[in-house]
Amino acid sequence: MHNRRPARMLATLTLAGLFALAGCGTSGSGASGGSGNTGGGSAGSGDNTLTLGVITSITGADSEFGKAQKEGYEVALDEINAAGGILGKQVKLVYLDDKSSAQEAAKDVDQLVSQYHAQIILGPYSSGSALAVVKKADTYKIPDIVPTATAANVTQTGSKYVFRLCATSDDYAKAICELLKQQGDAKTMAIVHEDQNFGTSADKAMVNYAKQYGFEVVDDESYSTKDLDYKAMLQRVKQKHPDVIYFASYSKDAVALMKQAQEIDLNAKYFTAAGTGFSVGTFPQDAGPAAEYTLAAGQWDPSAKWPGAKEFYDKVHAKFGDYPSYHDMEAYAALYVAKEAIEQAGAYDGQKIRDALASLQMETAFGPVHFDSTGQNAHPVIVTQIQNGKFVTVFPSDAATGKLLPTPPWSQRK
Amino acid sequence: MKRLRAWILPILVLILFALIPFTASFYYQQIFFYIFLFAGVGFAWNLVGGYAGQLSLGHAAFFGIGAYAYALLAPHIGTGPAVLAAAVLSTVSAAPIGLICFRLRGPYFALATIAVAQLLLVLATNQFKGLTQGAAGLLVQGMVPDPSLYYWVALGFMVVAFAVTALLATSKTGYYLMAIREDEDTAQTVTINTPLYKLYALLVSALLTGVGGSIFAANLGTIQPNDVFSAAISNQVVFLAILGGAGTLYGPLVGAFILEFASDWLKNSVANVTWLGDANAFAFFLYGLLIVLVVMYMPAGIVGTVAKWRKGRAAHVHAQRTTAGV
Amino acid sequence: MLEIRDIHVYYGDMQALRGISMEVRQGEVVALVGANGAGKTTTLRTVSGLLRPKQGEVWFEGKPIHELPPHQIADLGISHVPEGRGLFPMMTVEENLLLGAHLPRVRAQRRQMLTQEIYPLFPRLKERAGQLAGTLSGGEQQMVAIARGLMSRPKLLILDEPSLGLAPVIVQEMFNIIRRVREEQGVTVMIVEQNVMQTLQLADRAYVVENGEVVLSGDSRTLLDDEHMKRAYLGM
Amino acid sequence: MSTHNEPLLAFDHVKKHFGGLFVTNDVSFSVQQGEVLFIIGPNGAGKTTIFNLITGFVTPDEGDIRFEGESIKGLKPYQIARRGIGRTFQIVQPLANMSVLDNVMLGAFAHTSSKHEARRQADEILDLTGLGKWRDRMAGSLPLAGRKRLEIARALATRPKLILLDEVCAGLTPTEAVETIQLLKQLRDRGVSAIGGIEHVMRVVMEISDRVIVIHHGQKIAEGTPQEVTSHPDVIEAYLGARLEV
Amino acid sequence: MFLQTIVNGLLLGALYAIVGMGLSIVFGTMRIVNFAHGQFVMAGMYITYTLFTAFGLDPYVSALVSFVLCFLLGMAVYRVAIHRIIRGPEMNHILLTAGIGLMLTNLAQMVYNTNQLTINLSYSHRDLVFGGLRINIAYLISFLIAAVVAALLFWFIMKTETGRAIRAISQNAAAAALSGIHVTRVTMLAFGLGIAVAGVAGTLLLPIHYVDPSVGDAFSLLAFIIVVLGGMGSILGSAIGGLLIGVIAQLASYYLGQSYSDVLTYVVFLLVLLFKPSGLLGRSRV
Repeated sequence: MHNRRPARMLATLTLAGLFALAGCGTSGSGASGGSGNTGGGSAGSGDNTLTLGVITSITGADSEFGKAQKEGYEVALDEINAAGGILGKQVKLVYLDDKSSAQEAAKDVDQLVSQYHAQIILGPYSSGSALAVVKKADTYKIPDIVPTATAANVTQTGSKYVFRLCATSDDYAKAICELLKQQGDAKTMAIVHEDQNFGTSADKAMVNYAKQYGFEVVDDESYSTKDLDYKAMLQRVKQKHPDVIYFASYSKDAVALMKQAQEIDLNAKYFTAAGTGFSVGTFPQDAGPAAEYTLAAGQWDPSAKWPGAKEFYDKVHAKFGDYPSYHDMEAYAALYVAKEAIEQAGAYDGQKIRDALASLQMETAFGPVHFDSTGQNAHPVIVTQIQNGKFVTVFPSDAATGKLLPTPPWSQRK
Repeated sequence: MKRLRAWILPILVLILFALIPFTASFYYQQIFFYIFLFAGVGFAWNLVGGYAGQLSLGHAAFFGIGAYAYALLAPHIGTGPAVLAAAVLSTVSAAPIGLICFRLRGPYFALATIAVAQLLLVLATNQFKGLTQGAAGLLVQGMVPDPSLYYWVALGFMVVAFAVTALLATSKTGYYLMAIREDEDTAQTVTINTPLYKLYALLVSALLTGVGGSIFAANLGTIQPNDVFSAAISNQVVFLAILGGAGTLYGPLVGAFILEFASDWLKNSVANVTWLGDANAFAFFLYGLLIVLVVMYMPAGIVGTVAKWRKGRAAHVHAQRTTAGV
Repeated sequence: MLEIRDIHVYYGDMQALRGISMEVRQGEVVALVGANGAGKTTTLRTVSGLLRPKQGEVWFEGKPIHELPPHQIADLGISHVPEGRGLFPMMTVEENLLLGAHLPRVRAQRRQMLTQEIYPLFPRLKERAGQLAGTLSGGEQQMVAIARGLMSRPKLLILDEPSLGLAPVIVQEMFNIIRRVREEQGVTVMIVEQNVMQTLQLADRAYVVENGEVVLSGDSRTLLDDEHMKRAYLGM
Repeated sequence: MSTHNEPLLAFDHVKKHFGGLFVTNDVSFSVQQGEVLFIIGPNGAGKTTIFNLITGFVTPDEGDIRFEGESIKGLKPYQIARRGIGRTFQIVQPLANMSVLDNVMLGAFAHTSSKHEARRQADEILDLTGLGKWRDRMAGSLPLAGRKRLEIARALATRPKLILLDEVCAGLTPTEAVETIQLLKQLRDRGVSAIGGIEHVMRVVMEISDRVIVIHHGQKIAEGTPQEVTSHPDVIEAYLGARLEV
Repeated sequence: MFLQTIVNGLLLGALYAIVGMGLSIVFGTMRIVNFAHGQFVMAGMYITYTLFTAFGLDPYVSALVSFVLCFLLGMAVYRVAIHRIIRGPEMNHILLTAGIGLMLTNLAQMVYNTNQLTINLSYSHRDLVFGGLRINIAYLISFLIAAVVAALLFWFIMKTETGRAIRAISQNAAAAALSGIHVTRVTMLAFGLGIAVAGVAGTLLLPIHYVDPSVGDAFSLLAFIIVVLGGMGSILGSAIGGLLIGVIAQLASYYLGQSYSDVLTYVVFLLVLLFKPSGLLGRSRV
């Protein structure tokens, strides 16, 4: 019995030591400054700084996209502070991590309100977290600007405090259907979607729109990104001979799906997708020739006509070395929208900011912003096609930078 | 007299908890909300895992069933009846789950409970998408008009869960469950219908866990299968109970308290330690380390170890007295 | 050769041995007798390193061995045939026997030993060489156990209840084998037995263990006439 | 309820084999009300299997087991315990992490749901069995004799009509064995029948047994009074080897 | 198409089999309830990824490195932690190894972030065609390596002295010690070997599946399913169990839909636990 006690004490000490280590690390980085300091309960609006709260996925499954968002926010922050800040005050951003979980995201709202007296919330990244944040923000009666979450139900909670910048999964589905209608040679469709929030919402939207546009959904498949192999599922799709396949996928699964479609010689007149995995910058390289001709509904492209689009792309690339996608841009635009709303409200006050947002009309590098009565921005969706390893905007015609190419069967490709 | 003294500490703690909303920020009230909620579910788990010694690693099954039952029924039958329905449905579902899993012992039981919870997760995500909306998520109707009231809901839930487990654990049933944990064969020779009592413990446990799930869903306002059926929920409940002390009355509360505050502290103070790469990962790394250390050096958990020390001292004193007397 | 000095052994909080001392001299057969649970098996397990004394020492050929792990003690030349035979039931008889000579000290010559020494001593085992040990009869299993114990060329062979559950004829055979082993190979034997009568006839000396203590010891013949022995263990 | 002349327990031509090996081969015996029966046989002879058969841990392949005239074959151990058969195990299995009092209360709960009442009954039994001094100790920390006695106490608390004591004297010093036998006598005076299992022919045990049966290799080779059995040639041959000096 | 599905199932099953075989040694034979098995598979994947991106090492070559590194990692984990609790209740095995799994997952996340990483091999998405049957090259290589590993493991366990010692410990640890077997060392070796095989499984998986820190979670349960299905203590059983699960998963995916592969896997697992707890090739647990 006696010899156990030192071991127990050692364990306690080790733990205490690790915690202390972590603590030291914190104070070290806190002292070095930086925009991401969350330490202490600094007031929401100090004398000459204005602290705004951002919720995003710093860690967890969505952290890749959280990082993209953070880059967008940082670029906007630099620009805004260089131009004099908001209401004459320098802006500070507090990033709270939702750990890619709705439960944490909801807690983040409480923390932002309690500790930072937040009057407006920016974020989060995912639709699952967004639902929880919207519900929470509504109880505090402070507005939430949703930059990236596309699930339709985010704006269907009945809250008057949600303002979504990005187009929705409905808009994606609608754009694809419009394009197909324009082409006129597609009758049947198969939907293949990942089984989490994004894919399920996209599926729901497409089932609905396909019906409206008169396409017959001959197959509707869901899969998990954790699955090792998709060939059996794609074989099921192949047997139905759909004219169109609509994918809702994240990045690695998008690559695997297209490569395996090639392996089993699954042909369709149109391989279409709800952005995301099919829109990320690395998709053409990762999927190689299998990526060619795929069509993806998306929110934004550096080649977009809105002023500032190209500049933003270059700035992010210069500052972080990354190739920004629409996730970066939506965060960037969200901070500008917040700035505009606060300045129009004339005070850092949730109710006033909400009212300002409700009637906002502004131009951004992401396009014009105006929220309808449900808080949804009528953001135009574009459809890009991969041609020779590059994203070419092919729809709508007023934004198009190239022509849609027909998809040859795998056997006739080089 | 002795009985009265046993009540002093819990009542003091309860008074303290009752004062918190008047002093703590809403954020900390939410932290306490989760402490109470998971302590309550921890108490429930403790009946099966701690007292009866059946390591269930699939309590998310009941948590999720409760959450979905409430979310789906509240708009139609109202809040109160929906909570009741959540309790009934999670209890009813525990019967077949128990009948299947309790035929197994040791690690096979643990594996079976995981498989059941995983099965429900997959089914709720895909096969029953029509009902659950799959991962698109359901909006959940609130239970109380003001969000700050959830603090009291969770506190009430915890108190009830504690009362139920304490009542059972210190009665005949508790003795029977502990006998089952120690040795099922021996338990049978003293007339204990071990399958029945195990099932009984599971049913009560599932009932409370299901109610916990419904409170979780109502407070969050939205759920999807991964929020409530995931292994993370099951594991959290198990670890907090073990950390605090499985098979002790207060263990789950102590465990929930430590885990929730540690998690909050790590999130807010370690979040920007850049050399760690991913602060949340570091937090969970420490969490894993904590589990390893507890199992290696303090398998009785905090409350259990303290109790042992005290008992050890008492026995020691007693021994001294008797030798002195001789 | 073997000296046990005042060992105290605990299972958890429970004390099983309360200061046992005994010695075994080169070439002897020493028996430990006493009721079930008295501490005989515990004593043997402590000698072979499966248990550690909380207090006291065990010396073998002039070296303290009570802190050594079992495999090192086995390497020193102590071979313990455990109670219940301790066979590897899902392995063949031959595999069981070969594992008896797992130690590097004897591994090289073990095939030779098997054919030249063990099989002649236990002809039945040769017939059963390819059979799974778990499927043998009780007597055959006990033979495998003893044979496996001999495979390591022990100086001291420890036998824990070799006659357990065997028919009288087989028990007789078992005792004969033990006698032969002692005579032909010069192995020293320490034996625990319930079968007090026969054991005392086989052994040179014996220790009577009760409740974790040695209560009687001495020459086998003397013990056979002891009143306490008669009353407690011989049902007289 | 019982047909007349029906013994308390009838073990009727029971056979049980594990993987081709008969561990109980056509054994029959019976126990009358108030009787103490001892089963002798060397370790491994099949005594424990008989105990397991009676208490339902093992189900017979053939034959029947009746208690108070009703078949208990196929019942679950706890059901059999409820009929009034208590038991102790060869390898003592007190519930180590529960106190001595708790262990006995467990038994007492068979007849009451009140903790208070269970404690009262348990205290009574602790006094009867001389375990009162260890009341609050953890069962696992008792010496062997104490644990054996605790097992008996726990079984007694269920108020059995018949109690089975596997290897009742194993590991006990002669003094402890005598104490245990005294306890058995007390029980018999209270009308509790008992079946005890031992390995050795011990005079002290023989004194209190009404009848003895001898089991060898799963078969009953002798039955009778202690005197009859110990002078039976088969017993001498099979069980004690060549020499037996009684 | 049925035949193709079966073939695909067998190819996938070979990967499952090798995931299961590692656990077969650790759990099936040594009775260590290792809930971190999947995380060791993940470790193998990261090792392979790192070697490929840093040195361009072909994954099928780095299988050897994975084997060695995971072997050492496994032995270290055994020595530091598992050794101390191995005689304790199985509940403690589960909790301890789950804690270790959590540590590994998050260590990976600290080093590699949550990005899904994968490697592109020139040949990993090509097919061979045998009279109508298409066989993916990466899967085929994995299948062959898995077969070789299974054969080597079987030979090692059945025919070598160390293998005999491992079996001896699993059947009677005390008797093994008395026979002169260094039980701690051999158990550590066996644990290391099981983890090493998990590492190789990770290597074989990487050209087919991405790696991220949470990838191990799914493999732990899967490995247990395979071991229980195949029968405790039977390497061959685990190999067959893996193939069977692969075929079941593919048939379910093809005939019912992708998500049914998980549903059926769990259902089959529960049914086996209930009705044939000894598994396909295992002996009864009496």
